[in-house]
Amino acid sequence: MEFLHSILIKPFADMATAPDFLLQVLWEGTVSGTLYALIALGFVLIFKSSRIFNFAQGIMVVFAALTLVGLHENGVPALLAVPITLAVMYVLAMSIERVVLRPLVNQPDIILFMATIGITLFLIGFGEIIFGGENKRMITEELMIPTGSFEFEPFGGFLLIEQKDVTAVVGAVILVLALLMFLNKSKMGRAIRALGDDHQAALSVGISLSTIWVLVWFIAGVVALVTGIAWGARAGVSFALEVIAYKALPVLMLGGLESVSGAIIGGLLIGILEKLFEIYWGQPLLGGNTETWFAYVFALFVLLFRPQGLFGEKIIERV
Amino acid sequence: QDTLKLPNMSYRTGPFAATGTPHQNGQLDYMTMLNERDGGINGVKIAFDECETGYNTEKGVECYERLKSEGALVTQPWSTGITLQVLPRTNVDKIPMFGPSYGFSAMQDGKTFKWAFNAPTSYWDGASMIMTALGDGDVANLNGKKIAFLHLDHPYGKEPIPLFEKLAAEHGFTFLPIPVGLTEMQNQSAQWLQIRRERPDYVIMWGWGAMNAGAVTEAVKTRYPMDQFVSVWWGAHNPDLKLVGADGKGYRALSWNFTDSEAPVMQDIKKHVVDAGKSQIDQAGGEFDSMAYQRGVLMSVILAEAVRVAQDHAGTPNINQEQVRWGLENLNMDEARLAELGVEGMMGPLKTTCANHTGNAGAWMVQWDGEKFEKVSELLSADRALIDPLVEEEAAKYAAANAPWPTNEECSM
Amino acid sequence: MNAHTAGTQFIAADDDGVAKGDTLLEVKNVSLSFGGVKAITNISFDVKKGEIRAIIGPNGAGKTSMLNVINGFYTPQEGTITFRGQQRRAMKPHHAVRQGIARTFQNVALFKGMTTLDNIMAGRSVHMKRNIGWQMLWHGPALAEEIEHREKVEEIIDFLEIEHIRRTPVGKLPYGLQKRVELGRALAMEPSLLLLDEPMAGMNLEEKEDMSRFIIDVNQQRGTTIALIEHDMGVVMDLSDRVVVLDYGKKIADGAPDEVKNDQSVIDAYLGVAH
Amino acid sequence: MTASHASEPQPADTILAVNNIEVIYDHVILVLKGVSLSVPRGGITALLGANGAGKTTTLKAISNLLRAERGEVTKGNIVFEGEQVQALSPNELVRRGCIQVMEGRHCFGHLSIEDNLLTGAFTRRDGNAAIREDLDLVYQYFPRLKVRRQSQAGYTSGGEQQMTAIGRALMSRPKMILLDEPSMGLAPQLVEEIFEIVKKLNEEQGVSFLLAEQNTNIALRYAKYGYILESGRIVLDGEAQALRENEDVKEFYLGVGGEGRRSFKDVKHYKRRKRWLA
Amino acid sequence: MLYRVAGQYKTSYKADFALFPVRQDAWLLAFILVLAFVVFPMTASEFVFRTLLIPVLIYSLAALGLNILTGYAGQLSLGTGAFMGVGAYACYKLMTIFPGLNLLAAVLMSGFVSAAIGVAFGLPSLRIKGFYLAIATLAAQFFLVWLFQKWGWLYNYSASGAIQVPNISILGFTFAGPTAPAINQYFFVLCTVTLITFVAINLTRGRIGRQWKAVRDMDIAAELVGINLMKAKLLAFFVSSYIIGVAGALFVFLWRGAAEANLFDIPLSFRVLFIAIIGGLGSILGNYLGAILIVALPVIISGVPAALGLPLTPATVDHLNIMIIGALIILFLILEPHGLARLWAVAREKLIIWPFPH
Ligand SMILES: Nc1ncnc2c1ncn2[C@@H]1O[C@H](COP(=O)(O)OP(=O)(O)OP(=O)(O)O)[C@@H](O)[C@H]1O
Ligand SMILES: Nc1ncnc2c1ncn2[C@@H]1O[C@H](COP(=O)(O)OP(=O)(O)OP(=O)(O)O)[C@@H](O)[C@H]1O
Ligand SMILES: [Mg+2]
Ligand SMILES: [Mg+2]
Repeated sequence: MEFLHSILIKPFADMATAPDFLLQVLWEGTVSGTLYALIALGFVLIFKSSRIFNFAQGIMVVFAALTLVGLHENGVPALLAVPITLAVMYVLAMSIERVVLRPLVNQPDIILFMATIGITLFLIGFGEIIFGGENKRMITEELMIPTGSFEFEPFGGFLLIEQKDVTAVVGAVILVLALLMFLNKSKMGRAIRALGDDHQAALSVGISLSTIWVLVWFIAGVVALVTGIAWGARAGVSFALEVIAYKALPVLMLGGLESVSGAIIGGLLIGILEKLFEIYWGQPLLGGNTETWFAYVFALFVLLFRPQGLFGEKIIERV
Repeated sequence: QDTLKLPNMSYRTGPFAATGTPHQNGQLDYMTMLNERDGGINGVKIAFDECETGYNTEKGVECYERLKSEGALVTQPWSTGITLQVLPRTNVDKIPMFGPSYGFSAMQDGKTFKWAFNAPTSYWDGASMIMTALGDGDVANLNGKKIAFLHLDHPYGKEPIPLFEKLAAEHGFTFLPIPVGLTEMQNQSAQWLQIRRERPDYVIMWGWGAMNAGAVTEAVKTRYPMDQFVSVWWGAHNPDLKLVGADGKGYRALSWNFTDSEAPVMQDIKKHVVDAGKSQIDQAGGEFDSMAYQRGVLMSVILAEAVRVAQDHAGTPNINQEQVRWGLENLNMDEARLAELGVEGMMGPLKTTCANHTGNAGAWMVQWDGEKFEKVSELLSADRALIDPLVEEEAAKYAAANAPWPTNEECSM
Repeated sequence: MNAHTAGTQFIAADDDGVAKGDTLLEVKNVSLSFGGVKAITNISFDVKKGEIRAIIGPNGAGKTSMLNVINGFYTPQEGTITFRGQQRRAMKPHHAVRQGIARTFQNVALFKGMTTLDNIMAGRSVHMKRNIGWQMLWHGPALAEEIEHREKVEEIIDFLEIEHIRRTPVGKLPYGLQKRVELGRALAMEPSLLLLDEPMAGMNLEEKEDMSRFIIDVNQQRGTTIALIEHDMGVVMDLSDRVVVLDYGKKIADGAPDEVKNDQSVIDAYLGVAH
Repeated sequence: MTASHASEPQPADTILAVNNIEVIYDHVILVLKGVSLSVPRGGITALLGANGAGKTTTLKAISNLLRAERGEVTKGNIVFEGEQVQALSPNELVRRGCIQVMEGRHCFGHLSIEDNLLTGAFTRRDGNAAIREDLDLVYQYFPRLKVRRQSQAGYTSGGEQQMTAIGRALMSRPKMILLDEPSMGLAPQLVEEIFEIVKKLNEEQGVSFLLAEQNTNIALRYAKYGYILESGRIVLDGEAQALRENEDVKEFYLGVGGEGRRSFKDVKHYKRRKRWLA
Repeated sequence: MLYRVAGQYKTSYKADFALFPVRQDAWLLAFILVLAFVVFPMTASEFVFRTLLIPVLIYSLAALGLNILTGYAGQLSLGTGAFMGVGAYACYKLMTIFPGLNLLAAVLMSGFVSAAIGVAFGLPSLRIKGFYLAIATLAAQFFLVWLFQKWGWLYNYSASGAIQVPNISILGFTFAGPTAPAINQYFFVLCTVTLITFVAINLTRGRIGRQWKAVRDMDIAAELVGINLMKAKLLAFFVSSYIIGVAGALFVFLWRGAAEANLFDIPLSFRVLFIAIIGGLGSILGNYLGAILIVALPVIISGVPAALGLPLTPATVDHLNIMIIGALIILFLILEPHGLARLWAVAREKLIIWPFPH
């Protein structure tokens, strides 16, 4: 009885008694969710265009952010560092296409997946040689991202919303809308989706794999840079950031591996639910730190009912 | 034998490199300085080889085996995980293990852990000193307060929990452990939401690597009063605080070392190593003046002193593992000796014995003033009456779990 | 299965309790739709023991879907299937196999990474019994069983003349040979009803002749009942005993090949010019 | 070689020439052992042969899709419109007007039929209106596709997918189409229709065709010239008319012995018969 | 000349079913076994045992387990590390609850615990496929590691939350714990690995193996030829997790000597996955080749700069090392996507037809 009370009633009572706090939790969840969604977005783009499960997305985030910060540390003005970083991401996309993807066209998914792990390791080693291991400050102010905060007093309580988080959320939403337009309305978008279905057939109708892959990996690089700035603004930039890739995987699973809107909705859903669960159930009842697995278990549960995620493409099963 | 093989298991890569690198730079630079200035210790050059582990236990084991086969005189594991692996083997391989101010607090018990050392101080000592300081000299003053313990969810982070729990039971404060997972280090909003909800009177941090930076930024963001936020020595780390700058004013940490870039030892390092271009430190970033770097220097000071003591005792500059062990067990770094070594004021006096492998040097509270750390207390010391029995109990437990476990009967507590 | 059949015939005679000429399979009022698409509308027909029954119709008529319904891969929204006297609507495909329905597929569905031999051996899974314990040991009963079944499989391989590709991973084989391996796999299941979905698509004349021969032999020597989808009218007219014609999910004709061939609605819907 | 070379088209109006190519898969499996053929501009040329003879491989070698299967052309060269093209990427070839319809359909399963068709226009630069026009043309050729144009290709029937694949290739406005087994799995009247479409495109728009086909009968009816491939070698070539009258071709590919068409039921032996060369 | 197979005829299916229909292969195996059982023990140093031989064997075993699931049954799993953890903690609990238990029995029994949990987490595979399943296995990964951290009973409530292996002897030989000589541990591991490899070979070449491969290549078709998908998949999860569990128990008891929950975290899973893929999915031999490449090679490369006298700091060496491993993975995938085992098979083909090119 006691037990049931603590899992079924008390958490909700807590929510009701401190609504301002609940709002804060929801907001924090939204922000985390947006950040997860941003990483997931990079995965989705690449998956959609090539069925490659790009494990390197996490390290691309680190790499992009470190390049930006590193350039700035070496005296390049922030607003110039951004285009240079983009150029670097473009070169990266091109090299990956040339060295890794092109020779592996039409190989089984798992092989390409492994190859991206290879890329990850390579970039970790390479990045650490260039940038070193220490935690660096993101150049938030220099990029003219507002750093102040809004404070509200809802329900006589206290709600704190940081401006840079607002920027991240708004930025993510714009990015998603733009990508949706691009994928669904443009010729490139259609080619990207075609490529995901069948590499060889795409080649045969004259879709240029190299062009598309470079393009897609570059867009993923841009998404990575945005992600890197948003995360970096919270806790600095270092290679420790690489592990955040794991936070994006359940988002993908939930939203569907090839759905852009799935990434954002899945991200928000997971961000908010995992925060609620941790605060109201995990910490009081399970010893905390449930965020490491909650998203996975939740997504797994949803998958049992929708094996392709909430918005993913149905697996075509025919004989 | 023409060199003293004193290798280090460093990690300049991976998620914890941010804290590892400056410490290991400090350790390395002091040894290099000895080689440059004095030609080693008592005329024997030091081979301070590094073996990179990336804070990865697996590589740690590989390093251990490699260094052992190369005739290492000491093991400096630099991670609780690796310490765990190596600790049981010390008795067999007979190589002393030196984990300055990390590893197991129970390693203090030299009778049980004949080959393991964690001088100058242990985590339990640290926990006790912090609690005493927070209670203004008496933990009893914390009665009725709520104390949150933000820690890495890892053996290292869990290490002081038994001590806090004991204190909480004795003195009637509420103890609230808040774990931070490895993947959550960068985004601790759940933890800080919990802190906001629970409104603890103090937050004590046992963090490492990217976690500390994350916590400091979150604390600033959630407007947690900085002067109620205290860390163990690893949190006295300048780059973490530089992220928040003036907003971090008031943040405190317990540190067994303090910076003094003018101290003779630092000047010698500057002259013989840094200015000679033999250091890997980031000079522009102010690493030389940082707490972590100078802490690393002191770690090597202690080890070199042990070697010296051992050489004197053995009557030969060429010593073996057993003799290094003896040296670590017979350190006597009083004020005078500290001054001779040129580290006066940088650390508290230290004396180890056969029974006490920690030496229980004291520590200071240091506070971030917006730009750098300042000493804000006298040299504190831990509550021995509280810790020693706990050490004995835990050591006995360890020995029982690993029976048959040889104890060093030569020394009695 | 009867293991003691005399003679060199590679497959045991079929004794599923249905006499030759009786109804083996009956499809009654079956309808199937996918979302809005009506693939099959209220179709009934039967297959008699021992005959070769052809199903023809234009592309998208619902022929493949019909086979999918028969072997349990799709569950029809309406109607019933009666096989060997047992009536059902839904069932798991692997149960259908156990009951004696085997098939080949329109788009070859072989196990691409496995060799020809393994593919056909996989077809015998249903007949192999040794448990995991024996399998772990391999020597002894598991090996004996393996050899016993290997012999049968080798006979099929001989019969289909695919000895030379026994150890080739089937993914690398040309299409025509893949189709043959697929037939081999279906035969290995020792079915009493064999469903063939366009077994001769993509073959040249010579190969079609070979394939026809295989089909006739299976049908005659073993008495296996066959339902066949094929677009080559020559093959259909020559081989089949009766033909059912589907058009956009509806049955438009059913009867002997000659009747069907001259049926005007069939000519309009499917044949185009009379052959 | 049994056929005369006199009738071979002059190089000047040859749109595609394959000269003595050798193809190896996986570094070890030698599949084509010196294949040469040519297609005249505005011609329809058939490539005939048994399963595994190497027809598909030849076509893929031309359209440069081999690399994706770990195959490579190790000898010889391929000339399209007077230029060597072995080194070009497949999309460049499509841009230049040479497109392949792959064997086994290869539709984009998750795209609608219409989107599938539109992907065919990827290399085109002549604006949406022109593309729309061609789309209507394709729908005219294949009315069934118009009905199902919003369906996901993965769920359409085999024949519908085949039509989609051919329609998709037409969308690129090619000068030359490499057609791999277009009749496979199509209903008889559709087969006729497709070949009629081939003929129409050929006559009205001057598109050249190289078609690999098992249905020798119909292929030789529409093609002007034919090559017969056995185990990676060309064993016979000639005008379609001549081939149709060749006794061996009649016996093995057309199924007409001396006394008219054989019934499939009457084939009494199924032992492999002797090949010409192998 | 080395691989002349001409003249070796098989006169019965039994002979054809022999493990090594080609005589040279049998010789090669005999040679390797002699190397493993006689030559290495006589020559290897403790360093070689502890950093090369023992880990290579244990990792091979874990990769073998994963390979059964991923390479044979086609179910991609990223949770290997956690299942190794289950094996390790199970063995620890068994040894602490029944201190007199024979170590071999404990190791083999702990596999069953991991197998049971593997089957539980395998249940979703009946509905979830491909990468979705792979991510779902991460649920097992993260949840189990969290459990290892939070459930004090598992580590006997030790303060650090870690487990320590006590000294364990059988018949007077110490096999586990700090005093165990490396050579004893090596033999223990070698025998266990040999035994399980033998069983795995048998399983994969018989009916069950065929069913797995069928499920992998095309699960719909597998069902349509009468294979019970549920049974086949769950059996694959069972066998795979069993082997992985045993590997985990060996990992901690015969090699590491102590473990904390984070040891079983995702990097371990990936490591094993690398080995299985680089070695070759769907191959038994590949696991050994992969383990040699992934486990032993870094140990060897990291010694190279020093041996060459290059003035690189250990950190740079390590960074270079990571880069090289990453590049090697990509290189090997491009060279032969089916792994080292296939590379060996091709080489063998060439040796058979040598000196002719085709
Ligand atoms: N990817 C591949 N790897 C290895 N061998 C291959 C590959 N693709 C085809 N082959 C081999 O090349 C030979 C020729 O195959 P190809 O597909 O070109 O024949 P085809 O004439 O098109 O036959 P079909 O009429 O069956 O389509 C076959 O023996 C086949 O086994
Ligand atoms: N799983 C499915 N989901 C949606 N529609 C389907 C599905 N399976 C079949 N259909 C539709 O049902 C109709 C009949 O398909 P079916 O494959 O049975 O045709 P068919 O007669 O075999 O044609 P073909 O001769 O071209 O192979 C087609 O229009 C097809 O698009
Ligand atoms: Mg069909
Ligand atoms: Mg072909």
